Amino acid sequence: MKGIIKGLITVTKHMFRKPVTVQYPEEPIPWHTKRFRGRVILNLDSCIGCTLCAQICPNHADHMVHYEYENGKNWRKIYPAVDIGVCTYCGLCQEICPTGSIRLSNEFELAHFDRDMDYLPDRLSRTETELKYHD
Amino acid sequence: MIIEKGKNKDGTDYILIDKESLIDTLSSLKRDGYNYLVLMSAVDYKKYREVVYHLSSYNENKIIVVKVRPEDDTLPSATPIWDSANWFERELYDLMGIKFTGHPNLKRIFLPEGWVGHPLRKDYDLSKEQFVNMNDDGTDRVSFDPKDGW
Amino acid sequence: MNTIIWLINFILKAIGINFAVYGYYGQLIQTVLVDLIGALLIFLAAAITIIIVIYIFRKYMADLQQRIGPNRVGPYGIFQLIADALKMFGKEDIIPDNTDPLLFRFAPYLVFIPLILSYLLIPYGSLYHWLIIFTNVKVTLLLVLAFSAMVPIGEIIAGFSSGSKYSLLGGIRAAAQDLSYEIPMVLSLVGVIIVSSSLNLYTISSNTIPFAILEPIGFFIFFIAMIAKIAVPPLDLPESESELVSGFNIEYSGLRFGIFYLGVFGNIFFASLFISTVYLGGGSDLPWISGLGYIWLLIKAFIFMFIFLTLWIALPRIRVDKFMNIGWRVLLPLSIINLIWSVGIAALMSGVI
Amino acid sequence: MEERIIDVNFGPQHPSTHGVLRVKVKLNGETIVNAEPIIGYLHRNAEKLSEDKFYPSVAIFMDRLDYVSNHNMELGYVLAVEKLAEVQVPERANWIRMMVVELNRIASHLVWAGTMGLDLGMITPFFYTFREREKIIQLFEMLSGARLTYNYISIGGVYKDIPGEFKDKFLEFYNEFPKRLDEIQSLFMENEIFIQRMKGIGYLSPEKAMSYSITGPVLRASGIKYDIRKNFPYLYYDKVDFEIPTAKDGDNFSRFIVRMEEMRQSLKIAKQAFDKMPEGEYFNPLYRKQGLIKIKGKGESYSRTESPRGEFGVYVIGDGTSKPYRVRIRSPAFHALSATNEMVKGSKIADMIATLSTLDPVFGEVDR
Repeated sequence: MKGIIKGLITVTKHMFRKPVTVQYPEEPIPWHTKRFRGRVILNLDSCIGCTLCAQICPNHADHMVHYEYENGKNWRKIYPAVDIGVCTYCGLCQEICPTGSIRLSNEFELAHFDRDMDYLPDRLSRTETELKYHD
Repeated sequence: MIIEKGKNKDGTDYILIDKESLIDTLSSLKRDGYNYLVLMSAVDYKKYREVVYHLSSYNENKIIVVKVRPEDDTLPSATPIWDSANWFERELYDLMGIKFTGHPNLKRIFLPEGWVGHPLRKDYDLSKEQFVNMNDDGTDRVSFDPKDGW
Repeated sequence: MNTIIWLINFILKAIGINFAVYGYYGQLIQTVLVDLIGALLIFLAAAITIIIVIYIFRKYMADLQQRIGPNRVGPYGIFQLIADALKMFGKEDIIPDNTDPLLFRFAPYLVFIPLILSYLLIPYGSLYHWLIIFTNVKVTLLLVLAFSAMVPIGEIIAGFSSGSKYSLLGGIRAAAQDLSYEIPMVLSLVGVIIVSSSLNLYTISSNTIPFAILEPIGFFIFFIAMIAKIAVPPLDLPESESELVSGFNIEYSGLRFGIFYLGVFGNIFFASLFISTVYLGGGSDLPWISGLGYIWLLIKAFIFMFIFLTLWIALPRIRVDKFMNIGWRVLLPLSIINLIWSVGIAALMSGVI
Repeated sequence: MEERIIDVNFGPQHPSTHGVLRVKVKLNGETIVNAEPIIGYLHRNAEKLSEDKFYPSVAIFMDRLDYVSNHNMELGYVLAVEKLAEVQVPERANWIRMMVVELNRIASHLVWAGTMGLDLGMITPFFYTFREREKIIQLFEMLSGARLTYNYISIGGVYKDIPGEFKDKFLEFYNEFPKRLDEIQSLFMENEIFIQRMKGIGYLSPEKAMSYSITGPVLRASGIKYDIRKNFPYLYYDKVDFEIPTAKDGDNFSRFIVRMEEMRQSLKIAKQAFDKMPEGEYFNPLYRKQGLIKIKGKGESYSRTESPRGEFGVYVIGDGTSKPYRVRIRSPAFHALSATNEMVKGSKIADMIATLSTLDPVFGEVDR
C-alpha cells in the first residue's frame, strides 16, 4: 500500500509543473538549430556535374538529369535531381561535393499541394520559401 | 581436421576445418571454454560458400573463428550444442540456402514460406519482384504477378 | 411531488398544454407526458454529465502528464467531445462475419441503459427542501444493485457474441471479475442495510453518522469493488488494452463503440455518486445544509471521481488471477467480518446491548 | 472438465508487441501452453542492401536497425570498417563517440521503461520518460542536426565538432536527470502491484541464457557479469570508471533493476567522457570529402560493441574495392526473443506481455 501511495503522490506532484509540449505551428520550435539537416538545396552556378553525389547517395534519391543551364563549368549539362520522397537527409552528398554546390538547408516544412516529390534541378535550386511564393 | 590456420584482419585467430569434423570441433571447443556462440554467418564466394562460426567465452576474454566450406550446401546442425544455433541456422537457410541436417524446425525465419531463391546469394535475381499473399487456410503464397491475390 | 416534475408541469401549463382538465384519462395522459419529458431530460443530463466527465478526465490526465490536452475545438477544447461524437456518428457500423448479429447489436444498450436508469435512483437532495429525487420507492438500493449487475452481463454478451478470440477472453475475464467483486460488495452493503434497517438510499444517506466512519472495513471493500465495477485501471481486466487489445469491445466500431466508451465514464461518475450516497451520507435537519444537499453530494462525488481517475493514471494493471485471489481470499472474509461488526453496531444503536 | 486449447495470434498488429512481433500462442484458459514467436515482418535485408553501397553509405542502414539507439548501431559498423581499412582515429573523436553512445543508451532505456509501463497498464511513466528522452534528443540534434537518424559517427571520426552551447545544456541535463530518474523509478519500484507483476515472472536460468547466446541486461539480470565494455574494451572504456550492475534472480524484476541502474552508470560514463575530452581534431581528414569513396579494405573483421540490448557485432568482409563484399549483423534482441518460449511457458497471458517488454526487442534490429 505504501508504494502505491508514493506513486500517487509522485503523479499528483506533476499537476503543478508546466506542460512541456510545444504548440508547433503557432509557437516556434525553441531548440531548432542552424545545424538541422533539412531539404537538399543546389547551387546551379557552381555545380560541375561530377556525379559524386549520385554515387554516394545510399537510397539513390539523388540522380543526375540533363538540364539546360549554362554555367561554364558543367559542359555535359547534367545536374543532380533529388527524389525527396526517399531522401533520408543523411548529408553525405553535402560532405562529398567538391565545390560545395549541393548542401542541406535547414528547411523542413516540405508540404505542397501537388505530389511531385522528384525535385528537378530547377526546383532544387530554390528554397521552400521561394517555392511557396511561386505556388 | 584443420585445413588452414591464420589470423584475420582484426587480429582474431581462425581455423578452417572440413565438414565431417565440424560437430566434434565445436563441442571440443565448447569444452575448452568457448561456451558462447557469438555469430554464425554464411558468405557466398561464388565458387564456394563458407559458414563462419564466431565463438567466444562468457568467463574469459578469448574469441576464435571457425570456418567450414559445405559442399552441396548441407551441414550438420549445431542445435544440440547451443540453443541459439536454432534461429541462426534458420536464418542462414532462409537467406543463404544452407541446409542443416538434424535441425528440429528448419523453416524460413524472415521471408514467407515459398519464397523463390535465397537473397544473400550473389546469383540471386534482383530484377524480379515477388508478391506475398495469404491462402484461405492462413499459409503464405508467393507469386510474381502483382495482380494476384489481394 | 418532485421539484423537476412540478417545474415541467408548470411550464407545460404555462404554454397551454394541459390535458388534466379532460377528466381521469386526461390526467393520466398528462402524467405520462410529464414523466416522458422528465426521463428525456434525465437522459440528456446524464449524457452531458458524461461528456463533462470525459472532458475533465482528459484535461486532468494531460495536466498530470505535463501535456496540454484538447485545446483545438472551441475555447480550451471544450467542444472536443462533441467533435468526437460527430465523428463516431459518421463512422461505418461494421458487424463482422462470424458474430451473433442480434446479441452483438443488443449488447451496448444492455451496458448503457441500466446505467442511465440507475442515475434516476440516486437521491440528489433533501426530501423536504428543494426536492430533487426522482424515484423514492422503498427498495432503491436493491434496484441500483440490480441495474449495476446488468452491466457486466452486457460486457459478457458483447465478448461472447463478437466471434473473436480476444473478445472471448475479455468476456471470460468480465465474468470472472464480476463474480469476484460483486459478492463482497453486496455483503458490505448488507452491513449498511442492517445498521440503517432500510433498503432506501435516502434513508441510508440521511443517517446522522456517515457509514464510512461506522464501517471502515465495509467502506474499504466497497471502494475496491467500485474500482472493479467501473473497470478502469488498475482493474480494467475485461478491457486490458495491452493484453487483449481492447477486450470485449474489440469488434465494435462507430456508434456502438461510442456507447461503450460513454458507458465507462458514466460508470465512473455513477460509482462516485453511489459511494458518496451510501457511505458519506450524513444528513442534517438544518435547512441550509440539507437544502443544499445536492451541492455537497456533487463535491463528494467529484472528489471520488478524481481519486478514481488518479488511480487510473498512476497504477499498473493487476493480473486477473491475482485479483480473483484478492476478491475471494481477502475481500470476502473481510466482508463477513464487516457483517459481524455491523450486527454489533446495529445492536449497540438500538440499545439491545 | 475437458481441456480445450485455443490458438491465439498475438500480433503483428497488437498494442504491446513493440513493433511487429507475432507470437503464436496456444492457450489453455489463460495459461500459455506454448508460445512461438514469428518474426520477419520488418525484414528489409540490410545485409544485402549493403553490398552495393560505398562504405560510408552503409552506415545509413545501420541507423535504421535499432531505431532507438542509432549511435550504438553506427558505432558497431564504423569500428568494424576502421579495423578493416586500418583507419587512424583522433583521440577527441573517440571520446565524443563514447559520450554520445552512452547518452543514447540512456535514451533507449528510457523508451523501454515507458513502453514497459504501457504494457503493464500504466500510462503516465511513458510521458515522463519521453520528456527526459526529448532532452537527450535535443542534445543530439545540437550535435548532428538530426533527431533520430543521426549519421553522426563516421569512419575516421565524427562528422561535426561539439558546438559551444552544448556544454551548458549537457551539464543541465546531467544535474537534473538523476532526480527525474528517481521520480520515474518511484512510480515502479515500490509499487506493490508492479512487484506482484514482475517478481518471479519470466524466469531465465543462467545456463539457458548462455546457451541461447543472450547478452546485455537480460544476461546480467540472470547473474552473469558479462559486458563487452569491460571484457573486450573498445574506445576508451578501460580509462573510465564505471560498474556493471547485475542481479541474481533472472526474472522480470531483476531486468528492470539492471536497466535502471545501467542508466545511472551511463550518465557517469558520459560525464567522464565529456570531462576527459582533449582539444584537437575530431576527424581524420583522409576519410572526409572525396576520401569517403576511397575507404578500401581487404580481409575480414568483426567488431563487438555493447548496445543497450546486448552485444551488437558487425562482421565485414572486404574484397579490396570501396564497397563491402559482405556485411553480417549480430543483433542482440534476436537471441533474447528466441528464448521467449523458455520464459513464458506455463504463465499467464499478462505475464507474457510483461516478459516480452522486459526483453526490450526493437524490430528494426531483430528483423534487420
